[in-house]
Amino acid sequence: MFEYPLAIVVFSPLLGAAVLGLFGKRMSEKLIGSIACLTVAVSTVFAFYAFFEHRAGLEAGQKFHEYLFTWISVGSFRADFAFVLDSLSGIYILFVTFVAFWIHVFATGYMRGEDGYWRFFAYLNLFMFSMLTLVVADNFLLMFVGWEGVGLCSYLLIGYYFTKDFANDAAKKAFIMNRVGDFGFLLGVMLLFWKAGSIFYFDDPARGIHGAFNWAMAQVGDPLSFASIFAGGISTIAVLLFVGATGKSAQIPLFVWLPDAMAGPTPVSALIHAATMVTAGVYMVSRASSIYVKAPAAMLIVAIIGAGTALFAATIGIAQWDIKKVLAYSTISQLGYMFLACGVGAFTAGIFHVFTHAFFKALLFLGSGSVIVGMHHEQDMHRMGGLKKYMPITYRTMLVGMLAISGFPLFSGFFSKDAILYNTFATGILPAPWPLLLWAVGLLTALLTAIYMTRLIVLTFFGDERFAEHSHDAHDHGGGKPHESPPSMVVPLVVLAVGAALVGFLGVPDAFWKGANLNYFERLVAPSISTARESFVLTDTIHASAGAAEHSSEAGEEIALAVVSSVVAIAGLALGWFWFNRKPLWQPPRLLENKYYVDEVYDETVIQPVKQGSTRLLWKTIDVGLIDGAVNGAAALASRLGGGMRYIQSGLARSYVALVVLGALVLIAYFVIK
Amino acid sequence: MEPNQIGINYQAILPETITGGVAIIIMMIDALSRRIERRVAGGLSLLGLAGAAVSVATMWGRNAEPSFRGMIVTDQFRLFFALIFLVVSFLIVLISIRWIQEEQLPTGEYFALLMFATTGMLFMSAANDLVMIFLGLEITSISTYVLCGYRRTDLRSNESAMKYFILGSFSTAFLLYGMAFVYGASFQAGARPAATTNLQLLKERISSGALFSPEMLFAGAAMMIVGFGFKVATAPFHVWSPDVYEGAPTPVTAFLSTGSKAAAFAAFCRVFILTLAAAPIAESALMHSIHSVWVNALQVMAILTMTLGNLVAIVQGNIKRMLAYSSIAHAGYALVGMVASDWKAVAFYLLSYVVINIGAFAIIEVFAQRGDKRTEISDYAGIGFQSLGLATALSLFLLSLAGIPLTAGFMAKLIVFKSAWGSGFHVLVVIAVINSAISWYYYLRVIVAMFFADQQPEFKAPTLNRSFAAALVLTIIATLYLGILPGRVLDTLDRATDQISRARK
Amino acid sequence: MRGETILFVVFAVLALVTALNVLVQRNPLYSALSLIGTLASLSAVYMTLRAQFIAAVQIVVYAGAIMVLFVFVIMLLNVPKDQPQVEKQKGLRYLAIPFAGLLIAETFTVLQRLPARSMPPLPASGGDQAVGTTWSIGTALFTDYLLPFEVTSVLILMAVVGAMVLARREND
Amino acid sequence: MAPLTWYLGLSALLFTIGAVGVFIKRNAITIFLCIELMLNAVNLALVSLSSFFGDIGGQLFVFIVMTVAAAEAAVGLAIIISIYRNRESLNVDEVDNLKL
Amino acid sequence: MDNYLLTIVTLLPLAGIPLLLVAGKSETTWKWIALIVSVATFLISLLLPINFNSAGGLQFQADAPWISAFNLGVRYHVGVDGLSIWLVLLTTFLVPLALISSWNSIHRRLREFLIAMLALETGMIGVFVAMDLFLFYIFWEVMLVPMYFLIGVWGGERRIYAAIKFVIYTMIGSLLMLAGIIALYYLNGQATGGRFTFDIPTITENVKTGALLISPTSQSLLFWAFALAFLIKVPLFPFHTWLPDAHVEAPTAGSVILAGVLLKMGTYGLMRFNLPLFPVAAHEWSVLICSLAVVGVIYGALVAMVQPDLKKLVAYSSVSHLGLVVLGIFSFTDQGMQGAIYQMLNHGVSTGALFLIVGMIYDRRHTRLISEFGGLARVMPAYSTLFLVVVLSSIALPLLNGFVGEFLILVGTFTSPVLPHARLFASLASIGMILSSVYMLWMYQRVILGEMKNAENERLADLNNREKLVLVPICLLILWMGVYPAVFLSRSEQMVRALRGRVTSAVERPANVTANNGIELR
Repeated sequence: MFEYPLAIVVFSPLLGAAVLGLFGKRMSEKLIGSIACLTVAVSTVFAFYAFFEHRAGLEAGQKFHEYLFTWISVGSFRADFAFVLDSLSGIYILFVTFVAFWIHVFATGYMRGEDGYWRFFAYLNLFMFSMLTLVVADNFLLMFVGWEGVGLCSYLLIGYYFTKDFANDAAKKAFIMNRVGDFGFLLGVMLLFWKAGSIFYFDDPARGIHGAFNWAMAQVGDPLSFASIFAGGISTIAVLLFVGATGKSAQIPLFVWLPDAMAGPTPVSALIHAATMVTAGVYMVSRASSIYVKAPAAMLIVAIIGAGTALFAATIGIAQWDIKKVLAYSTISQLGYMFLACGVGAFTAGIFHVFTHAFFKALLFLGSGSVIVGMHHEQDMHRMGGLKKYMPITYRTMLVGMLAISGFPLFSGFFSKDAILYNTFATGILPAPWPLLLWAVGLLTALLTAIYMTRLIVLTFFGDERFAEHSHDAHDHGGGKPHESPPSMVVPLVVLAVGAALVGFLGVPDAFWKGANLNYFERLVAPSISTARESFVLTDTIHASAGAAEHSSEAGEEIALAVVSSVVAIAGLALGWFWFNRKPLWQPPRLLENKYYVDEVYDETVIQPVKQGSTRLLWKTIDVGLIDGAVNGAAALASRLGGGMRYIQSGLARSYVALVVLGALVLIAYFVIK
Repeated sequence: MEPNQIGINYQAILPETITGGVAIIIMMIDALSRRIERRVAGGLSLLGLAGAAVSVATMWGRNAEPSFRGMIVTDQFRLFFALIFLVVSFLIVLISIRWIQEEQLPTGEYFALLMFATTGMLFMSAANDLVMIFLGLEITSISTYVLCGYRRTDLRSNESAMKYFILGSFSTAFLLYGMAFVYGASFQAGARPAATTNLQLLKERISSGALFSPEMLFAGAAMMIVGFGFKVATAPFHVWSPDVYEGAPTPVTAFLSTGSKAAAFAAFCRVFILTLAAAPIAESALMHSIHSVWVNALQVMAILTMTLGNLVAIVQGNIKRMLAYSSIAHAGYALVGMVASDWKAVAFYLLSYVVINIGAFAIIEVFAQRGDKRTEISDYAGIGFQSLGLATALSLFLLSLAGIPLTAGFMAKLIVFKSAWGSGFHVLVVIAVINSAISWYYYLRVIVAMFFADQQPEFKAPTLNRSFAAALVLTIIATLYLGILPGRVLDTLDRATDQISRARK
Repeated sequence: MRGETILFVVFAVLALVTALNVLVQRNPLYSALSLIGTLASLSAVYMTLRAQFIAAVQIVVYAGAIMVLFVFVIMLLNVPKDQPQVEKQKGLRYLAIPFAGLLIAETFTVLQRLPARSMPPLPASGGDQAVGTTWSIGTALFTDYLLPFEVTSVLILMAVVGAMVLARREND
Repeated sequence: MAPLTWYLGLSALLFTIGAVGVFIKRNAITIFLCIELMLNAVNLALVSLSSFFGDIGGQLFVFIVMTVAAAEAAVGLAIIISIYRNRESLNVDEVDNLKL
Repeated sequence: MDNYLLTIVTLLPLAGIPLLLVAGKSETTWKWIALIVSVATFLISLLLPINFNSAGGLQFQADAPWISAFNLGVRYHVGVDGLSIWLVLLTTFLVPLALISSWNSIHRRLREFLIAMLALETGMIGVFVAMDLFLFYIFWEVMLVPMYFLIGVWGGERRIYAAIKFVIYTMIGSLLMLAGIIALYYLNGQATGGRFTFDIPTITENVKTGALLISPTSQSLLFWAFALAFLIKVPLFPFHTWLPDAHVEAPTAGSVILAGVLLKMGTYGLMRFNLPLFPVAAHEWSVLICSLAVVGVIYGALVAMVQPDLKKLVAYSSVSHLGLVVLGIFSFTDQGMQGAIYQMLNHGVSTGALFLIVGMIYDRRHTRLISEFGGLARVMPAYSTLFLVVVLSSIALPLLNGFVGEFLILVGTFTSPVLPHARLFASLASIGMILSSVYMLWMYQRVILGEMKNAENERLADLNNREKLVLVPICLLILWMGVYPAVFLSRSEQMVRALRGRVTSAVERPANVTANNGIELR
């Protein structure tokens, strides 16, 4: 029916952004909100349309291309403005548009009365355009367009309160950290182009394009060795791309920007820094699974970084007082989970976690936003408590979110997290100690997750009403009691809560019911994900072909592990409940509270040396002193030489005569002797 | 003996006769009417110079004709240089008419001396014999000694004249001694004449390789280089020029730095390039040897001259003195052309150089006001926009001296450098090029002072008379013409011949 | 011929001594007189070279006219003797010896390599047409050297004009 | 008959004496005298070469040089007179306003 | 018409000068005359890309003998190909904008200012269209004069130092180039049996066909004679120190032209002369030049980061950006060289715009110190927005022009088959992308964002219509060039391919290289 549904999905928000950006200043808030939500709604509708129109094909692993125009074409290099729909991008646009729509709705309420309302929605729409471009691009360069575009919007939105220095700093930090990652990404793309001769994902005979993934599939995989990373082959490509992912998805070592990014308005945090943008790294790695499966060393790195980040961020999350910071570290931690999944080859599990995470983390952020609005822009949990009775809907929806993220059985997070833990434990691609180790880390993280989420809920909604202790400043939004949020904010909470509770059932492990094909998500996404080579057999559930004989024992193992993680989750919840109900203001270790001093270390070891070095060494010493010194020195030398030679001109005729004689003597001598 | 045997050819010396005659007429009018009107004297001079130019032009295209028993020769070398001299004198007369009135100096003698000097210069380019070169040189020198001291009550003018005189006659002695040596070297037993100062005969004898004493030839050549080098102001024989240029009245400085320099180059070229230079093949070893020796010497001198001129010019505070050093540097560039043994390049260089330099000095003269009061570069601060036309013109001339394209200065340098490069003097060209870059600094300094510095309240824009304006317009047009459409001049020069080798006594 | 050699030696020595005396004397008048001596000695040397005409002109023009002019000017200016003798760059006088030495060395290097040459015999037709006689000079002057001779007149005229314009008093 | 070399040697010696004199004497007139000495040295060289070669050209040259010397003397002395009028001194070392 | 088009475009600005001289005393009249002339030039120059044949080589040629004496063989030969066409357009586009931008900022000697600008325009266009070495050199040098006056008369505090430094720096390079030109002229003449010419296409063709085969040693010498002039102009590290001074002191219009067009002459020269004429030497020295370029990229960015003065910051950022362009040129790949050409245009547009933007704030506050500003977004929203667009363009955000150029350069360098250490160079140069975002965003933050700390900024007026008229077209162009670069790239494709072919085939002709045959400089 529609020839270019993806184009509509992508460009509808851009239209909104353009309209709002150019004319929004003179519009009413209602009109602005309507335009913003409408354009995203259009996107959502067409995303669903595109998905369900081609559902059968997608399940069968077909790719649907939409070619708009050739963007750059020089020599053998070509990058098109073209989109591709496969099951991976299909599922992505579904939840991105859906979640985004509800966040937009939430934001119309949340942002009411703010300066630059139009600006906010223009940025938000622009973000949607970028994010969707990122997802449906059919080549790495166009993906990079979206990749950088979301970075830009993130920059703009974090710095939305541009008179606040911390917001500006956070925005800048986010952009630059992302740029560091992009450096790797770009190098990866260039290396890919060099090796594969193409930056397109797939073949498209209609345009005479050969995909890089087909090249990757045809390669003999690298061995699992440290050296392979630097060999300039496929492992190097994979690692470089992953560097990009660490930036965008806030992994060690580039994660520090994400907590600061909470300086932006809460809907931004929900949309960009929880549900969509930060998962771009996971998307990209999954997208490039054909490359990763040939690069075991890169896989191992991804897994280690993922698991490490998950644990690391979770420990920090326990010790934060800012409600959004807790969620931010939680996000980092969950992203680590997703990468862990990718690293062990369970790309679908990773994507599944992205999917469920989008719902429950968006929910949690919006809930926190609701709390913040209700508390008159208070984010410090020191000054909360007992909000349950003031904000009942917010409380209940957030409780759902908390259970989901903690992996409470049958909530969405349970299924996705469980899939990851199981696949980690059972992965066949990593050598011996790693699966167990990573699994243990994952499990520990799950425990911590349950604890810090419980802490958040307890400190916010239970216990004493600590906000009374601190009188608000008179000018701070008028003060007064906390209150429940308006419908425009509450409705999205409810919708997302329903989602957070239920979407997990799309991916129930097949093992749960003998012989049943419960895991629809798995079956949907798998065709878009590359399978490993023979010597690199994955023993996870991706492979339906793994053999029936093995299946039963694996199924037993999977159920056992699910039980273990359920127990851990419940234990964590309980631990948190009891501990923090008793000591809500328990002082966490300073090391954790100060985030392991990572920011300070970066400042001392990178930022200050660069700044000081540039000022003192490069500018003052080399540029002004050395180079300009040489230039001016040469000029001075010339005039000094001139100044010296002018003394030949003593003014005395006799000395001139002597000089002439001297010249004559030399000349004659030369002529006579020659 | 019949006149034609003596080689009397009045037409051959017509230009010199006219200029000399005009000088005498001016003196006579001055003497008879007690005081000659400056316009009359100037007008007569211009008329005479124009007439001389016409007579030169009518001689163009004729084959080389030695006359007066080989004393002079009428080849295109001579005629081209004669035109340069006439242009110089013409312009100098134009810019002097205003000046001589302002300074209230004796008018008749001034123009007469100028015309005498011109006569001498014309003889220098025409000369085909060392005697004539010497005579022409002396006529020019002695008249310019006087002109330098023309502002008798001014100490600077006195000093200028004295230094020029002492050093000038001293170097002339060297030149003469060199000529004597060459004369001595040229002896060939049994030949008629036995020894010679005639350049063609000299060339033949050197080419034949049978000389009385090659050593004397070499020593003589060296001493002649001293003499000529002095006149063209090349290091280390340049020492007189900054002092003399600074002290002499500005129009005279203009004349010294252009006319007498060009005349000296003419003689220099005549002796060295046309006489002592080897054709590529079929020359005696002696000729090759003397050629390579003087080329080497001049190469070193050119480098010294350019570098010294440019470097010392940087630190000068007086604009006349700065231009004196600049003209030393320019002598260096012209020497590059001599090193390439290409008189055409040198001639074109000089033509361009004289036009530009006279233009520059003309403006300096009006800015200097009576008695050369304002000649410090600091006096030029901010006058650019108060006297926009003059300052712009001066900028044009200075940039042209620096060698900005589309002006004569660039074409001149290009031709010379090209010639030198073509002859294989690559290092020399590179050094010359670096020197050009250095020279930008001090030319720009004046422009900086005029346009970029703060204005001076006490400065009054000078008024110009018609003759001066004419000179300015002519120099500007010539500067641009030679820079943009040098084709005609270059073509003429390209086809010009120096038939010294074919001319016979 | 020996007699001519002796004459040469005598007058050469005389010329050198008087020339050096020009330098030694502090009073310009004595220097000028000493130079006249040199010129006269040279005139004698010219005689040994059979250049009678030049020898005569040397006495008449040089010693007679030019040097008289010098002496006249010296007397005219009458520089007071007690004028303080400023001397800047005293080092210059120490250059005299090495410079002189070098110059002499160089010229003598050249001369030393000259081929031997004796004076040509007088032409058989008679001494009055030999090189150096008034006849020979006159003939050459109006044939080969006609132009230089004529140009000399311009030179002289110019010198007169120049000298006049410089030397006359202000109020002229 | 003395050989040509002797004559030329004498000429060279006189020339040297003149040249040295120019830069060691300070009185302008004496300096001028030294220049005249140099010219005479040249004349001697020319005459001797002319005589030994039997070529009249050299002597004609001398004739011209003498004329020039006379003209030079006239102008030179005029310059000296005019400078003396202004300075009351003939010492060339005092005439060094123009320098550097 | 086609034959005269280029001459008209080149000389039309010059025709404005007599008009200005006779135009009475009204400053407004002068301004309009200059503006109309330059806009007319721009409009006429639009015919060039419209009528340009992407498959053809040199077009719109006019060729007439000029000076033939002395075997000079100088011709008036102009023409454009895929390399120069956009640079001509860039020039004609920027000059009117520069004029508008300085509509009210020149308070003295306005007429002379306008004359200088118009003369400058002719000179710049001339450099790009000249197809005769002699003609090229003439324009190259003559253009210095108006620029010198622009800096010296209408510049800031240290204008004299800056002006002289600018000229002398340039002069040293260009005079050596003159020596190189003469040498090349002789070599070509000798090799072709006395057919002396300065004609660039002819000489280039002779090099290509092997008629003019220069020995590697001589190539290196000539290469450097030319390259030095161009690298100083670019300016490549370490020849860059004239740039910050010149930029800072020049008036806004001067800075715009300086950054927008003048710097491109260097890179243009490299592509026009150094690569096609001395391919072997270009390859031989590519590692050195690329090293300097990469150092420049990083160094320029780091030094830009810590500049307290806005103009200086932009100046050093130019060093960084142009380093990238040089890298692209010496990658000897289609992508690298196309990217380089494209980046020249981008830099002209973006950095030109940055200078305009700095100029606008300078007109209001008469200071360029970053610390004087802060929080301007509140009082100058339109300014802030357009500023942001330009900043983003400068840090190569995709879909804005900078990205296309930078990425092409990087990918071209990365994949270069002939440049040694290509991967290393590309990787290091990529760091520049990180750093550019650091200094640009930091600067933007300090000027535009944050609290308004300085009370003097409270009453700053936002952009007026005139200023918007300047910036909006630039921003649209930035967007257009980022989204649909094909319009631009396609026109230079053929030229770049031919150029790349020349270099690579010369490099791959090892017999010639090793045998050391070919003409030597005598």
